[in-house]
This record gives sequence, C-alpha cells and structure tokens, in this order.
Amino acid sequence: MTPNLNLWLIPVLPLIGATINGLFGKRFSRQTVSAIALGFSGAAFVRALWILVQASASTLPHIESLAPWIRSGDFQVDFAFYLDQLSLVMLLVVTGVGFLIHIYSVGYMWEESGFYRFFAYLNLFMFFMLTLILASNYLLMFIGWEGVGLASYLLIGFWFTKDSAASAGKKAFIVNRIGDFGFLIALFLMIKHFGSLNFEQVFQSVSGMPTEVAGAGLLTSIGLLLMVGAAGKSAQIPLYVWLPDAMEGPTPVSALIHAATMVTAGVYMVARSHVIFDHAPQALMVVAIVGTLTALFAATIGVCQTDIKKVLAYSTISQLGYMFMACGVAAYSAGIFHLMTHAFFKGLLFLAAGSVIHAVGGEQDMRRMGGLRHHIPWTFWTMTAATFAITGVPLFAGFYSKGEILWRVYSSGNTVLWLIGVLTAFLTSFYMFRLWFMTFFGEYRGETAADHDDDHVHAISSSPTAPAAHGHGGIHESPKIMLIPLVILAVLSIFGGSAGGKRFDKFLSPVLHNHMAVDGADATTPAPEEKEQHGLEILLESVSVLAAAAGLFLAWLLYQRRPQLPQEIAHALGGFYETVVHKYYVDEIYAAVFVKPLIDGSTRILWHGIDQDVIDATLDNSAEGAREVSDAVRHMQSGNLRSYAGWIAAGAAVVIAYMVWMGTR
Amino acid sequence: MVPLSYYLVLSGILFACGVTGFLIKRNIITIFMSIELMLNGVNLSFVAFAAQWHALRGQVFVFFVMVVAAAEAAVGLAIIIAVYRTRETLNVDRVNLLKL
Amino acid sequence: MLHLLVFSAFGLVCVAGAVNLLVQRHPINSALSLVVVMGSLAVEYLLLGAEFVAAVQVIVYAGAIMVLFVFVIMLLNAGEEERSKGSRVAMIFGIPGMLIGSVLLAWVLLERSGTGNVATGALPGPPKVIGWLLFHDFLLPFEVTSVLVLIAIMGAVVLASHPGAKQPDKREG
Amino acid sequence: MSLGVFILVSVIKTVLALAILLTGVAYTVWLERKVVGHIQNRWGPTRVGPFGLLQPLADGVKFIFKEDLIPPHVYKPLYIAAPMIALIFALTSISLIPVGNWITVFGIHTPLEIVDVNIGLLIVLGITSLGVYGVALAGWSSNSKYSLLGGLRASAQMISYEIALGLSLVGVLIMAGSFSLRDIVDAQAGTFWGFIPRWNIFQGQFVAFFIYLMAAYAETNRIPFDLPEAETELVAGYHTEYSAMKFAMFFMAEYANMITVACLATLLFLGGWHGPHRFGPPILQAILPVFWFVAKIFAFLFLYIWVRGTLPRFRYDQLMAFGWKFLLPLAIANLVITALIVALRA
Repeated sequence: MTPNLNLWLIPVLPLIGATINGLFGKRFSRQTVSAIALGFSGAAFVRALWILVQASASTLPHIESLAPWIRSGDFQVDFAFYLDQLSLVMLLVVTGVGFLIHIYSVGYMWEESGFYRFFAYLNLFMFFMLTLILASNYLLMFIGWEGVGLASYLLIGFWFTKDSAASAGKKAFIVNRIGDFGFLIALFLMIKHFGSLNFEQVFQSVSGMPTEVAGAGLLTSIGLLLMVGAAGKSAQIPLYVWLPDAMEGPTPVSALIHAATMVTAGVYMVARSHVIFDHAPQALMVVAIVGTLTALFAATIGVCQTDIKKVLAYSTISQLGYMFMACGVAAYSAGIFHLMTHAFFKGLLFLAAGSVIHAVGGEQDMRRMGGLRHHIPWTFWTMTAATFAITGVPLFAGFYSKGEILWRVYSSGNTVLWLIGVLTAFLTSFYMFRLWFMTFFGEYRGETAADHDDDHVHAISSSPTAPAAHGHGGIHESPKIMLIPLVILAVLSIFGGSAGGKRFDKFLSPVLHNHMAVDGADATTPAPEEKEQHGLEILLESVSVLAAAAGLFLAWLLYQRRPQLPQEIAHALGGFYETVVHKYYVDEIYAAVFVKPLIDGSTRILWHGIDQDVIDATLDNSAEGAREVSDAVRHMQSGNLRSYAGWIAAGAAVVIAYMVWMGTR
Repeated sequence: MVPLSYYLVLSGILFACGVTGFLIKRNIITIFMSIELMLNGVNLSFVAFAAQWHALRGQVFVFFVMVVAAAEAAVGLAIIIAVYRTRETLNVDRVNLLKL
Repeated sequence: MLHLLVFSAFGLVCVAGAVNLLVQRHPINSALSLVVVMGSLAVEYLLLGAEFVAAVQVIVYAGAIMVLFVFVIMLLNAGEEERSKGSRVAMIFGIPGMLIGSVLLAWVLLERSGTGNVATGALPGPPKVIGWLLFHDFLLPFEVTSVLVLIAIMGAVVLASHPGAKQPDKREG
Repeated sequence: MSLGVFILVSVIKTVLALAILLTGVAYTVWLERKVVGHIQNRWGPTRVGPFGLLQPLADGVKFIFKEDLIPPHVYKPLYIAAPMIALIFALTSISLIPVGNWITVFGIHTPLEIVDVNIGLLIVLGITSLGVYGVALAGWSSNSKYSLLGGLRASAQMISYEIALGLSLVGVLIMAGSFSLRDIVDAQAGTFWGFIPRWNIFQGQFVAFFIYLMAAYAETNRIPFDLPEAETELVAGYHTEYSAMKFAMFFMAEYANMITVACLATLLFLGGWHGPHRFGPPILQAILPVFWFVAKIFAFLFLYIWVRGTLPRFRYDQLMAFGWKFLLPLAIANLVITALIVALRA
C-alpha cells in the first residue's frame, strides 16, 4: 500500500499562484504579489521536502493517476504523475533553486512596473517545469516541455518594449520549435510501435528488443529524434543559438530558466529515456559527440565574450555539453549529478552576476567593471565560491561532478572525448577566472557614480516611470533579500558535491540500472580491479585539477598581471580571434542558410505566387464577377414591394407550368 | 359527398385571391392580410389532403403554419408600425427607398 | 347532399370574403372580411372532421392574429387606400402570371387528379392524437417553432419599441 | 332521435336558455346595484316593485323607447354592427355550457345544454375571444378619441389576458384529460375523505383558479380592470357615443359575459353541478344539480360584485405588467407543476 503522496499538489500550487497573480496581480501591492508568489512556490518546495521524507526507497517508483486524458482504442494517456529517485532529485533541485530565485527576484525586480506579471510567469514556469518532471508519460512531459518553452518565451521577452528582448524571445521559441519537432516525431514513432506513451510500458517494450549495435533501427531513430528535442531545449549544437540571446531577459530568469532548470530538461529527458538509448548505442554515441563538441565550442566562444551574462550563457552551454557527454557514455547518474551541482553554482553565478549588474547600475560589459571586491564583498565571496565550484577546484561541488564525468568518459574508453573534456575544463577555468579577475580585481573602469543612475534605469527597466527608490549612491551592495539566496546557494555550491558521485550513483541506481541491458562500461566494477581503478581515477582527477589550475594561472597572467597582453594575443591571432568573437558566425550562417531562403521562398512562392496570384486572385475575381452580375440585375431591386410580388408570381407561374408539363407529359 | 378537388379548388381560389391582393393592394396592412389569406388557402389544402390520405400529420402541419403565421404577424405588424413611424404612410408605393 | 350544400354555402362565403378583401378600400373592412373567411374556413375544417384545427383556427387566427391586425389598423388610424401607380411590373408580369398559374392549377386539379370523394367528418382530429403527434413525431419542429415564436416576440418588442426612447438624437417619425 | 325532433328540441332549449340568460343578465344588474349599494351604505334600487325587483324591467323599457342617436361622423356600418357583434358572441357561448346531467323528458333523452360537443371548452374560448371585435370596432367606428382609446385598451387587454386565462385552464385540462366540459365536471365528482369535494380548486388548482379569476375580471372589463370604460378618464370608453338600445346591447353583453365566465369557473373549478349527497324524490334528484350549479354561479357573481365594490381601478401600465409579468409566469409555473404531478401520479 503506497501512501498517497498527492503529487499533483506540487505542480498545482505554483499554478494557483500564477493564476492569482496573473489575473488579479495588477490590483495587488508588490508585497501581496511577492507573498503570493513566494508562498506558493515555497509551499511546493516544502511539499517536495515532505515527499522526500515520505518516499523512502521502498515506495518508489510511485505512480499517481489522476484522470484519463485521451482514450482511443488501445491507446490511452492519463493525467498521471510518476515519482522515482530521478524525478525526486529534479523535484528538489527545481523547487529548491526555484524558491531561492523567487526570493532573489523580489529584491531584483522590485522597481519593475511588471512586477506581478513577472511573478505570474515565474510561477507558471514552475508549474510547467514540475509537470515536465513529474509526468508519467511522454505526452504529459511534452505538455510541460512546451509549457516551459512558453514561460521562457514570456520571460525572455519580459521587457517586450525592447526590440532585442522581443526578438530574442521569438528566436528562443522558434529554435525550440525545431527541437520539439524532433521530440514530437519521436512520440509518434512510439505510439506507432509501442502503442503507448507511458514510461513504464514504453520501457517494457524496449527492454524486450535487441540492442541495435550494428545498424540503425527504430530505437536509434527514436533516440536521435529525442536528442534533437533535447538539443533544442538544452541548447546543444546546432540549436544552441537561442540561449545567449535569451540573456535579454531579467537576470533571475537567466538564473532559473536558462541555467538551473529548464535547459537541463533535455538532460533529464535523455536520462529518463535511458532505456531507449541503452538499446541504441549509436544514438548514444551521437549524444556524447554532440555534448563534447558543444562543451568545447561554447567554451571557446565564452573565452572572448565581454558581456558578463553572455560569458555565463556560453558557460552554461558548455556545462550542458558536459552533461550530455556523461549521458552519451551511459553515465546518466554522473550527468544528473552535474546537473544538480550545476544548478547550484550556475544559478549562483547568474544571481551574483545580477547582483554585480545591480551594483554597477545596469552595466553588463566586464570591460567597464573591475575592482569591485571591496564594494560588494558578499557578492564577491559568493561569486568566488561559485567560480571555484565551476572550475573544479577540489572539494567544491563542481570538482566532484566534473571529475565523475571525466572519469566515466575515460573509463568508457573514449579517450578523445576525455581529452576534449579536459581541454574544455581548462577553457572553463580560464574564462571563469577571466570573468572573476575582470570584475572584481584591478581598477574600476566604469563611469563615475554620478551619472550612472540614468543608465541603470534604462538598462534594467523598460518602464520610464520606475524611479530608483532605494537610491543609487554609487556602487553598493544588494539588499539582504538578494544576498540570502546567494549565501544559501554558495553553501550548496561548496558542499553540494560532497555527496559524491558514487553515493549519488547508488541512490539513482534503481532508476538507471534496474532494467538496463548490461553495457560494458557501466557493469558493476569487479572487486579486484577497484583498487587500480581508484588509483587511475585519482590520477585523472589531478589532471583536470591541473587543467583548472592552468586556466587560473593563464587568466591571472593575462588579466591581472599583464592586462595589455590579451590585446596583443588577439592581434596576433587576427582572423581566428575575430571569428571567435563573432561566435564563429553561426548566427550569420544560420541566417544565410536557413532564414533567408525561407523568407525568400515564402515571399516569392507562397506570398506572391500562391497567396496573391491564386488565393487572392480567386477571391478578387469572384467578387468582381459577383459585382458585375449584381450590377446587371440590380435594376430588378426597385424597392417597390409590389414589383417583387409581380416577379414572384411570374416565377411561380413558370414553375407551375413546368411541373404541370412534367406531370402530364 | 364532396370531391376532394372541390376543396382544393376552393383553397386555390383563396390563394389566388391572396396573390391578387398582394399585387393590387397599396395598403401595407392589407397586403399583409393577403399573405394571411394565402396561408389560409394552403391550410385548407393541408386539411383536405389529410382527410384524403387519412394522415393526421396534415393537420399537425396546419398548426405549424398557424404558429408561424402568428410569429409572422407579430413581427410583421411591428415592422409596419416602425415603417409608419418613419415614413408616415402605409402606402407601399411610397415606401420604395431602401434606406431612411 | 347536405354536405355539398354546407360546403358550397360556406365556400361561397369564403370566396365572397376573399373578394371583398380585395375590393374594399378601407383596411378595416378588409380585415373583417378576412375574419369572415377564417370563420367559414373553420366550418370547412369541421366538415372535413378536423374539429381541433377548426377550434384553433377560430381562437388563434380569428381571435388573436386578426385582432392584432385590427388593433394595428386602429392604432395607426389607417385611412382609405390611395390609388397610386407604383409598379408596372406587378401589372405586366404579376397578374398574368397569377392567372396562368391559377388556371393551370385548376385545370390539373379538376381534370387530372384522381382524388376521390371526401365524407363528412372524414378524419376526426382528436386533440389527444394531435398532441401525441406533436410531442413525438414532430417534437423537433415543435421545439424549433417555439424558439421561432420566442424570437418573434423579442423582435416585435424591439421593432415596435419607440426608437426615440433610447436614441434621443434619432429622427423622430 | 330523428332530425325533426332534434331540431325541435334544440329550438326549445335555445329559447329556454336565451330567456333564462337574459333574465339572469337583468337580475345580475339588479343584484349588482343592490349589493354595491349596501356596500356603499345606501339602499340601491327600491322604488320599482318590492326591493326594486322590477327595476330591470323598467330599465329595459327605458332603453327601448329612448331615441337611437347616431353621431354624424361615425363609420356607420361598423358603428351599427359593433354592439350586435358584442352581444351575439356573448350570448352564443352559453349554448355550450352544460347545467346538469342528461335528462329524459317525454321519452326524449337529452343533455341539459344546447349542444354537447367534445371540444366544448375550446369552442367557448374561441367564441369569447371573438367578442373583442365588438368592443374594438365600437371604439374605432365611433370616431371619437375616448372611444378609440377605450377600444385600443380593451383589445390589448383582452388579448393579453386571454393567454393567462387559457394557460390557467390547461392545468384543469390535464387533470381531466379532455376538452369536454361534461368530462371535466365528471372528473370532479366525489369527495376526499367523505367531506371535501373533489373540485379542481381543492385538487391543487387553487393557483389556477386565482389566475382565472384575475384574467376573467380583465376579460369582462370589470373593476379592478375596467380601464376600457374608465369613466374618470375616458367618459365611458368604447361606448361613449352609444345610446339607447345599442348601449343596452353592450350592457347586456358585459353581464352575459360575466355569467359565461361564472359558468366556466363553476364547471372548471367548482365541481359544476355536483353537490352534497343526493336526497329526496326523483324529481328533486333531477333538479338539485341545476340548483347547485346556479348557487355556485350566484356565489361567483357575488364575488365579482363584491370585488367591484371594494377595489379601486388599476393604472393601465400596472394592468399590463400584472398580466404579462406576474400572471403569465405564474400560469406557466402552475402548468408545469400540474403536469409534473399528473405525470408522476400516472
């Protein structure tokens, strides 16, 4: 007898908050709005904790079916929620980090005119994200998937009066649509071949199928299509382009959606579908390669970015790449582990970056920062913790998770991927410390405090009427309500990894190993080799730590010791540097290859050709014809009632005559 | 015993009178009454045919015609009142503009 | 024989009333002629046995609809018809068309229809059976008609309500 | 029964009914004057005959000998026809009212009414609904403002209340399952628990009776709904321009209508000719039902007069609002509830 966990409450609580704030928030005071938003998202978090306590390992997986949704023949989809260790981890991460970011947002967004709107969207996002996580079938998951896309769109375009924000929202939406297309086709394939979308039934069917080692078959196609979806949502090559632009949204949004939670949905989905991927090694390989390439690629771009949030955005892409890399070598637990730690430190990074931006009055360009560590010590120290965590400084969270990933990659035999991984770790360390040095050390390079007030208002707020209520008397620390989440996340970034990859692996093993065909790399390690393996693992970890240290040194050298050096290097590299600065011209290439032909084709063929010459012309000509005919017969419509009667009588006579003639013939 | 066709001819005469009234009368109310006359003519043929074919449905149809006639009278007379208010005449020959 | 006598008598009254409707120039006379037509039609219905139809004919047509006509004639104080020439079409096409149609119909009815005789009270229409038909076989038309009547009531109220009551700027009649 | 005998019996019955009805009309007038007089603390007619009993006769003679004045601008054909129409329809409807059971006189078995038809109620309703023409045409043809207004009011009022009236009767029809007045009366025979008669008014049709009563006042243009002849504003309403015998015709029509309405109320709601246990010799047994019937009509007429002496006149908009917004919904509700109960009981 499983206890009734009432899982549905968790997604529905934020939905209630979103509904209240969305419908009536305009009339509420800011205090009320934030109380509602925090109350409901906090309640969801408490509820998740309660479930963590209630749901001991024995009761998992727990399925809760609420109501049938679609019934068609044998095919059935329910409104059903599914809780196992995997979704439990995600649940805690999403509600916990989400709640912290809610708190932070109260401080960050206080000046905004769309305050209630922001929190309504944020709660709405929570609802969809939790639906995505707790869904017990792919269709419900897809609803959540689409829903977070919607919330993301709304939040990126939060300052919709700003052109760039509006188009960034559109871009995110459209690029995600491409990924969703793949996801959807995967769903159709599942319906066609398995007759169900329930996780349990699908995985049951898949377990009975042979592993597609040699040729690409059904499972490989499904896996690849799922990967397309995941790449869209989680910003992997080639669909990553929307994420950097998404930084147009408010910083808490970047932290919550575009770093901590939504973008990891792809990883979650791949881990959730691991049964399919385990039976399709080739698809898995694609996942690994895509992840690795993305990690490196994004890291190189990140090196040259000067916008503090853009750096973090590319860093996010890169870290997501790590997660996919882990999933690609069937080390799902490592991927999820990194997902969790990443949620902590990347969320923290964004929030701290937001705090920095807040401090310097809306400036996002790192070249105009510097020397901030004395002005904003809390932000500085929390950011430091996060930077150490992401670069993999030992004993910080990132050290464990990244080390775990690299070890698992290496032990699966993909040495090339491992090398790239280490290189990426080096680059990560470099650009993160570059950010760190540029922001907090050296001299302040921004404008004087006197005239930045206007800038702040313009950059952060679209509303012309938002006065700086708490006054910007120069560079200053953020209010407490923003700092508390920073501190909590910093603590988590430092200690969040100490759970350790192994224990995490064990915790997740009922989900990730129970019905899994044994794959070489993931087989339980034989006891005798463990010692040797352990030694190797330590060696590898030192390599990555060394790489991180090298990155730190280089950053220190270039941006602290000899600040003029980067210019010279850039000059020396010439064209390559330009390419990287322009993000490898990917956006331009996409524009040239996809967007322009599409627009041209639509314009020439669909618009001018079909719409104007065929559809419109048909309409116009028939209207013209009708008009001409009416013009000819309108004289019958004299307005004289008796004339009408005369016509009718004459017509009736004709009809009668015809009928009589027909009848008597 | 009366041949059915007598009833039908009577009905036809009434109908023809109605049509004629529509054609020659100028007063809009009288024209409207001509319509009622036509409906009555049709009703008679309904009842006659019902008797001929022993089908009560014919009589049921008469009720529908009556109800529709009642609805039509209500709306039609309301229209006549509205027309009279704006045109101050009941002569259809003077009500030949399609707008006010 | 009696049947034919009664039929002819009331048929004649009927036709006389209809013709009188056309001849009379004052609408109230036309209306009263129409009442006479309806009354004698009720008798014809009785001859055919349709007693319920006859009763309803008197109550609804003569007792309600025609009263409404008379009411409107009184309300608008309609005077004698003026002889205006408005429509040539009605004269050129309408009258001949009507005549041709009537003659054709009469010819077909009298010469070619194979219908037989009708006895007095040939088809009694007891209210019970008619009600049963209305509420079973014709339930949908019945309900639709009720909606129609409802709409007609509302339409009549809207049309006849004084336009000046709500739009004071509109031109008064 | 041969055709000749049938015609003979019918003629006898018609003459009898007409005589009784006209006498009834005359003495209803007398009754009204007397009762209203006492209500208003005066004596009413006392001079002609004992208790003024011959007053109606004197009135009749006066009407006959008065000069029949036709105003110059009236529309003559209708002006003359209108009172006749009113009176004819008022008198005709009595022919369908049964006053008792079938009786056998001189070996001829015949009902106590002029004709016995199975849709009697419908025909009575049809005939009374035609009565409005008399009033409307009188109002219009008089070519007088007061008359016209009275006629307009009368026709609108009578059409409006006819709906409520008809609907109030449907409940009774559902209970009896027939349009025949005789069947309806027979359905009310007997008693509950031996002492409450099974009249429709006691069978849950009290609301219907109330609606009928209100609608009947309006249909007969009686106080409190006598707007068409409201003397304070319209002089005398539709018969302002009438005098002598034509006026008398309207007068008689009004009272004949009252009696018809009272008959219908008795038949439909008050159990018709059914009374307490039958007793006495056969001749008494034959007469008693008629007596009960007349007694009930008398009671109803007394109620009429009582109301006239008590209530003031309504305003016209109040009258219309009352009819459309109160009586009609009430009648519909009563109809629905009655139908439900009958359906559930079946």
